[in-house]
Amino acid sequence: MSAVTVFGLCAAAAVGLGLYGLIANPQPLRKIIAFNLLGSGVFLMFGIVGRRGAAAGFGNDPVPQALVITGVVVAFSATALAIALLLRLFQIAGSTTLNSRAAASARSDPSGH
Amino acid sequence: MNVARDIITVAGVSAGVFFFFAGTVGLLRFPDTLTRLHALSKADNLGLGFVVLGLLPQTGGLRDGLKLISIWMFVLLAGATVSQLIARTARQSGSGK
Amino acid sequence: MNIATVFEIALAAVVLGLAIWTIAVPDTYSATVGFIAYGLLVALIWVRLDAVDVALTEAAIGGGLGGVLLLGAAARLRDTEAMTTEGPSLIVRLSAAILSASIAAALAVTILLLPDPAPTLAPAVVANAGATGMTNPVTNVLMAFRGMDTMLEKVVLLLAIVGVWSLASDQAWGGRPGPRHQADPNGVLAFLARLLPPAGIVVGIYILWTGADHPGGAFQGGAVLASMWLLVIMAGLVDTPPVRSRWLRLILVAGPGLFLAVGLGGLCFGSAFLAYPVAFAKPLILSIEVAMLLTIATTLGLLLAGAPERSAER
Amino acid sequence: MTGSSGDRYGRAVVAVGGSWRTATLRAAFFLCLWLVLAGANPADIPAAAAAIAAATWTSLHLLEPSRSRRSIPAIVRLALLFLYQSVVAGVDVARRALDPRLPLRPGFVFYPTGLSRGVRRNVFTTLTSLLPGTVPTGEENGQLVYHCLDVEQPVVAELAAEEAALVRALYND
Repeated sequence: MSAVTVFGLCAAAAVGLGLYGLIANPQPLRKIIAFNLLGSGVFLMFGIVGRRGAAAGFGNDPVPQALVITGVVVAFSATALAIALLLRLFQIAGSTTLNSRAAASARSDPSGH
Repeated sequence: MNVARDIITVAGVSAGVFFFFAGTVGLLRFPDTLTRLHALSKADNLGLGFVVLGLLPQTGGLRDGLKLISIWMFVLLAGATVSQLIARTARQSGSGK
Repeated sequence: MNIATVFEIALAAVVLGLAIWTIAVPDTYSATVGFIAYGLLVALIWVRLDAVDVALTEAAIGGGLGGVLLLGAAARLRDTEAMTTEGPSLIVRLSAAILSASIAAALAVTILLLPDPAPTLAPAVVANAGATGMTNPVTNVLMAFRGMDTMLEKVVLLLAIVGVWSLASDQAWGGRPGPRHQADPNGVLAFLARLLPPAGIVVGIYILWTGADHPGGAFQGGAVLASMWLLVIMAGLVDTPPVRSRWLRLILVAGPGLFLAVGLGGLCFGSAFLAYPVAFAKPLILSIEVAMLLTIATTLGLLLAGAPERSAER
Repeated sequence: MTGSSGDRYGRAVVAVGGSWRTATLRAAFFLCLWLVLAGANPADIPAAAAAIAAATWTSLHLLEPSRSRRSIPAIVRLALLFLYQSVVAGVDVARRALDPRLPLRPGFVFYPTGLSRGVRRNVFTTLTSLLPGTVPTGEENGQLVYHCLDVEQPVVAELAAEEAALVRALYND
């Protein structure tokens, strides 16, 4: 088994786990973490493709590498925006639930404010 | 000459791995936050020191060696500071007792 | 099976274990810690894949700054965990598991059946490396061959910061982000924040500078500088600047602005948008990178600081 | 970066005095750090100059110049003592961790230090956090509180010896 296979399977599993967490976990912060896990798996896939494209004296194709670097920074800024939204929601509503009925009842009882 | 270098490397890295191992055992066996902190801060710092020492003969020159040593120094500084911060929090929250 | 393969399998197993932990553990704080550890170990995978530039970015931004961001949010939202709503029903979870498993399986099969020989753009990068005078192929791709992506990514950073700032309440509009950190000025955190940042500045600028020829660049250097700034802020030595500050806004647009100006210059005087004149390619790229370093460091720091919460006077 | 937008609003920022000697020493230190990282290369001069200037400026703003005399032989002795102590500390923890009986008698020890609050005390606690069997856990009533793995060890005497060595090396005033 080569490094490409081992880490490729790992990346596929990370995508699957992230997707499951994104759907199945009710807490928004956990959804954000799961989404980051999913993204990390996708980035690793780029790395696998780049590793297989090793040529011309480079151990990894520079083009997917550059795309992943851009992607990591964009993912970070998206995460920061998502967390800022979440914290603002918590500040206003006193809860972080995405369930609209529960949010309405939390608003009428501003215990967390 | 090369053999002597390799022997130093193997000895140093093995000693380092031993201390990392001992630190991890301590982390798992010691009873509370503060004692676990001893295991981490002491054993791991020494382990990293031995790994660096073992790698020194393999470096290309003086500059790479100094680079390794400064990495160790930065880790020491960070480790010492963070262990104090954790220790203070652990004592104040009473979990260390 | 040689020792490298054994190491790789062990690394992949630990990473996978941490990923499962991150998704499965009930406590959000533990999940966050698990994800940080995951991010740092993924950086090791990138090293094994011979992508050191990505490894640096992943460790600095994915593991480090992202970890700080998530930990801060988890700490502030800890109280909501008690009144958490119940999860989706068993049927939803079961179908989610089946969907995720089949997508993971499909991806795994794809990985195993990738075409041979693999397509690659590496020879094209080598063939054109002379156009920029830099020898780090990844920097060449980022700054020249796919410069448009990198410029637009700066715009994304800018949009993200505008989005975060727009979440401020009316009283805090244009004010200072985040809470005022009240650390003990004689404490050990303040001590570290006095000692470390100067060395961090040297390291950050070195990482930017060496990015022309070795792994490194504006992203990685900017992340180091941002973390130093945050350390000083968290130790209470300086406050976050009010976001209405003109200087701050100027720094935030310096990177994309200079990039855009050089790009338009290429359109007017050269052959295409973002076409660097060959004689000045390296100095132009370096000056864009310096502006980008400042912009990235400030943006990352401010993204971590969050929405303005206090008026500028307090 | 660290300074331009933040320092003007800071509280604990000290005024930059005319301490050129300190500035030169620190700039020399950052030059050494740069040379270790990048090597000596004439093409690097602009970046190195920018890095050293920014680092020195930040350093002077964050950390007040110290006026006490330093003694090079005493610093070397302190460094050697420190290295020796950290080896002893690591071996001590490893022995306790691997011993099947887990020989621990943990507890807190109060140590009255003669060092002033702030940087000096922080340097001391950072050094002693690597002493065998002690982790500093903060201050109480002006005394340093140490957590010890074994309270029967002569912890206070060791700490006093370390403090004396530190004062001889750095704070001999």
